[in-house]
Amino acid sequence: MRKVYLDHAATTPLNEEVLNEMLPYLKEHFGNPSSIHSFGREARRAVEESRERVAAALGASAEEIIFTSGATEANNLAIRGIARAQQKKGNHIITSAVEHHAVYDTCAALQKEGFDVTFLPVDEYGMVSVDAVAAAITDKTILVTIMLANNEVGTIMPIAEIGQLCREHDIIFHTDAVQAIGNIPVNVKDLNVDLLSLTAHKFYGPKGVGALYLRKGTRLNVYHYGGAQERKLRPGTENVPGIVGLGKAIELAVKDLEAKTNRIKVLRDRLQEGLLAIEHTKLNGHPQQRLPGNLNVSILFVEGESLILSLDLKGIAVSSGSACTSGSLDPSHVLMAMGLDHQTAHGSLRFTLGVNNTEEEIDYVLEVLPDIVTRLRSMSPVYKGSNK
Amino acid sequence: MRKVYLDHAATTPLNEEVLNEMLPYLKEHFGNPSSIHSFGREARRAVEESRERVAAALGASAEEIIFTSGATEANNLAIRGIARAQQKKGNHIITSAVEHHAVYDTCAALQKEGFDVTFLPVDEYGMVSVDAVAAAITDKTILVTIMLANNEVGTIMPIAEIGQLCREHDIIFHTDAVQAIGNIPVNVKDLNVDLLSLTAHKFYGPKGVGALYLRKGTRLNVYHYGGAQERKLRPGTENVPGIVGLGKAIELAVKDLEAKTNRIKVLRDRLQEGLLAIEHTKLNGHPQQRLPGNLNVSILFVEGESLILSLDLKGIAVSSGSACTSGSLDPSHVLMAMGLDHQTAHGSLRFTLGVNNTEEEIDYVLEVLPDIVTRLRSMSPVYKGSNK
Amino acid sequence: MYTEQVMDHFTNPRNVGEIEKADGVGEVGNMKCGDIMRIYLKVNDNEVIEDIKFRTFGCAAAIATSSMITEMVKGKTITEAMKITNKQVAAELGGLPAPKMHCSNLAADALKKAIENYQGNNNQVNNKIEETGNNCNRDCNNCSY
Amino acid sequence: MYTEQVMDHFTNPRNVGEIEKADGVGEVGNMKCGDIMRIYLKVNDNEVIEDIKFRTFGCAAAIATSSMITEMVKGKTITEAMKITNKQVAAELGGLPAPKMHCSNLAADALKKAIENYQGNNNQVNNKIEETGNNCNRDCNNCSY
Ligand SMILES: Cc1ncc(COP(=O)(O)O)c(C=O)c1O
Ligand SMILES: Cc1ncc(COP(=O)(O)O)c(C=O)c1O
Repeated sequence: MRKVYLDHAATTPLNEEVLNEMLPYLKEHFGNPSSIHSFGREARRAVEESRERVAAALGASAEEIIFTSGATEANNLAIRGIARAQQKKGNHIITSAVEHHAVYDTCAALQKEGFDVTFLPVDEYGMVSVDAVAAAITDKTILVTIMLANNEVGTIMPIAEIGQLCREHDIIFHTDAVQAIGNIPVNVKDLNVDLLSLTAHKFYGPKGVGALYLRKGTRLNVYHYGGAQERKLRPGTENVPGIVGLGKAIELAVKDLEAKTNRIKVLRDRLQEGLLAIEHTKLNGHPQQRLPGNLNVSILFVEGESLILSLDLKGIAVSSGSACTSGSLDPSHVLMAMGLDHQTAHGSLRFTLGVNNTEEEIDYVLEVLPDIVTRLRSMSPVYKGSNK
Repeated sequence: MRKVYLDHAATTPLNEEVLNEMLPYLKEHFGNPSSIHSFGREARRAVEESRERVAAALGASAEEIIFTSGATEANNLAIRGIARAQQKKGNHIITSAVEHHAVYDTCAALQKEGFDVTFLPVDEYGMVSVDAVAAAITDKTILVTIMLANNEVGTIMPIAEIGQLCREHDIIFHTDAVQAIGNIPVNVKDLNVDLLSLTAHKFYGPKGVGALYLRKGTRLNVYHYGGAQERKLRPGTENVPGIVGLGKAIELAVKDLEAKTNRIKVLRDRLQEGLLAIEHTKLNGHPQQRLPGNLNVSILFVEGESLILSLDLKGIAVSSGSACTSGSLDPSHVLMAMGLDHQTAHGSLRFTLGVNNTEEEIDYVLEVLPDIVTRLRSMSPVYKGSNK
Repeated sequence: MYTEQVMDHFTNPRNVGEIEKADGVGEVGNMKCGDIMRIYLKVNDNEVIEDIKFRTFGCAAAIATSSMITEMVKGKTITEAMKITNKQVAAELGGLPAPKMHCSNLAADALKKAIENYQGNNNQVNNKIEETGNNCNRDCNNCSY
Repeated sequence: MYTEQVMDHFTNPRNVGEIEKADGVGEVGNMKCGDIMRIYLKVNDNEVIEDIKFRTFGCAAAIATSSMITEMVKGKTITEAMKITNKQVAAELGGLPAPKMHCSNLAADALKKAIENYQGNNNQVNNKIEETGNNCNRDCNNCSY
């Protein structure tokens, strides 16, 4: 069967060039980077070269990069590490209502432990306002953590401005840049951030490896104990092939960024136009300030999982703010924070395009989707019929 | 140059069969296991099959296995998770003076946070005694964590007996089994353990992936927040290729265990005999209760790093309780806990043999080492000359 | 994740639709949880379910369980039908993923409500339904990726 | 991790050995930290270092810095030799890994101690050495793997 992958925000295929750079470290260069013999030195060199690459891609310097097992760990390390390091200064943390759970739940856990956390609301497009951040800042604020781009609706936050504000107030600023890398320019200096999280598998790198940018001079508490790896901030034998893959993947991700994303945007807009031509549909997320590959629409009167599975039967892979493998669910906290009603939220579909998608694939989706919608609506107790 | 790798306790080469099972998940089967479409389901199936394999190798059931980024994380999760989950019951933790830093430092950190930690001493062979554990237990003891086999000297601890004792006292028991898997039989039921940590790269699996066995019914506090992966105990997108590799590697590791390790033991004993024939040398670790591939000797009057580098110039990769990439150091806490004096500890060399080593390789080491020792001793201000 | 039977009933649901002038109608679920099932009954003088139809908003499990229960009870008496449990429906489908057992497996409740509606004792039922709605363990809000 | 120069001096150390009836002997380091360096001097009437030898127990950096300093000062006056710093020795070797700069880079201290021993003012020196020993940032006990 024809397969059309439109779920690049969930994960991406590993780039072949990236795999080829990883393979020697999955084969002959298997040493432990902490070993001082030639096997170890070979591995150490690879790890440090990858650190240079990651730093170069972000406009950082190598010693500001800490490798982790992914963005979940990077977010936990960043938020918990700063909260603990700064707790003498204050106990107030500002975040948003639309963060990924790795940020949201970490902040919620700190709230339970006695920190004061402000979860900033967003507008109907999922956007956090700089003014809202400014208004939330108090003398006790030690950390602001706002994502660069939202994973569900693709809305791009005003991170550089929030960063500027935090600098003025001498508050540490972290951003979860997971969805942004390879889709929009990400430069830690331009963004005025002190910490930034990323994970390789979202930009054609391997799963199970990520990084935290930690601006020079920013103190972080350890919360994970073991060997002296990553300056003791992230102990554990390094995932050498993964780290090598991350380095190559980010190098490729930022190359020809504009040309790549312009191409994706054209396809995304074509898909958007076709989808919104279906009756009773609605775009979610910001119409302009949005990741080039993201298209989140609500298809009224039907539920997301049944849409996903129906598309899957046609070989099309997408996701929804409604469904997950663990069963029916409260609809996405992101869509709810944007003010969607339950039905609209439950009917959301997220298409996220990648570098390999083609016009034919988009047209195929637009060909099969209307019938699926019609069929599911015909079963729906809430559908009142066509307007036509 | 001829290369002889004798540092298998640091890390092992990836088995080719293991890599071949991983490759499809580094290529076409790239889905996120949380996705409900076919790409996701394919990945989910692989993760769950690997869980079955890990469980089968350990005599556990699949739902008792939690995948992590390695043993460092598994140890942190186990110890911190149990300490927090049990803190209403008591605040006393028992561990040993020879644990890996992922255990030792985590316990030391808990001590700083107010827990009462007993670091049990060991005998001259690095062995913890069951009686010492029994004597240390109080009403407040909530956790005992003792490693199954020591990474430096290979000493195998009486884990089944300690586990039995903990069961009798209704105390949770964790073991760091990192060095044991693939070297001695490891069955969670026979060992009477409630939690057990492992990491794939020590048994010819990939780096950056490990697992925690958590006995059914044992409550663990989360310390890492994010998605719902691994029953929320270890959130973050699964390292699918790594997990697949872990599953295959452990399946192979426990296969024909006795035959494999008997072969290794013969080579190790040959090396031991040859090394101890050099003047002023001493075996570290238990003469019998020791991992089949481990040989730790002290070569008096010379320092470990210079030995390692000299061997490295001959293509031989070994390690030392003295040296590491981060510079000269206090000698290994393990060797010091065994009562070695500083000089003996600084002169330690660790040879750890693996499945691919040959008799020729051992003979090559025995051929080049004596000259190296003679040369370094001739430079040493503490060497008083040969006895001969 | 779903059995073949679930996928079969999801892709080819039996008895979709409405019955005009139905003898009993029952609806369970709510939009918050993302599952709404409505069942229509035609019951003959011998208290046998002559016809049954459903409309469902929800996931594949919700649709498949709705479809399955209509097949299970067509031709049965309402006394027999009242005995059917959500668990039995899931079993007929070869099982459901664990979380779905508690989430979208409400068809027997909808059927009961329809029968009770036919029997004319609606008040009692409304309470029951509310309860079902609240007990539904829909805690998957952590499942972003 | 080490430069070619370090490896050269480690594998072919210059001036290894002892000087019988040396004019000055200096020793720094201790067994706890795993580095001991001893330097022997032969100084002529013009206060020129005519011969110099060393014995070192320690890592490659310790051996290479010992060897390098003997080359640097042979033929120099003791006044010139006293000015040499540990940093200069490391620089001559093309640099040392960061942690080694603080750990095993003690050769200039050993040389100073040998010169001071030659000059006969040992008491003052002993204190200085103790200090060096304690300041040595040997915190690598976390480096197991
Ligand atoms: C006994 C022991 N425990 C834990 C670890 C940590 O494993 P990892 O570095 O893969 O997290 C190691 C090896 O590094 C070890 O030898
Ligand atoms: C915005 C955002 N943050 C964090 C993560 C977590 O990344 P990982 O699962 O690789 O740890 C994801 C994706 O899963 C994400 O989309």
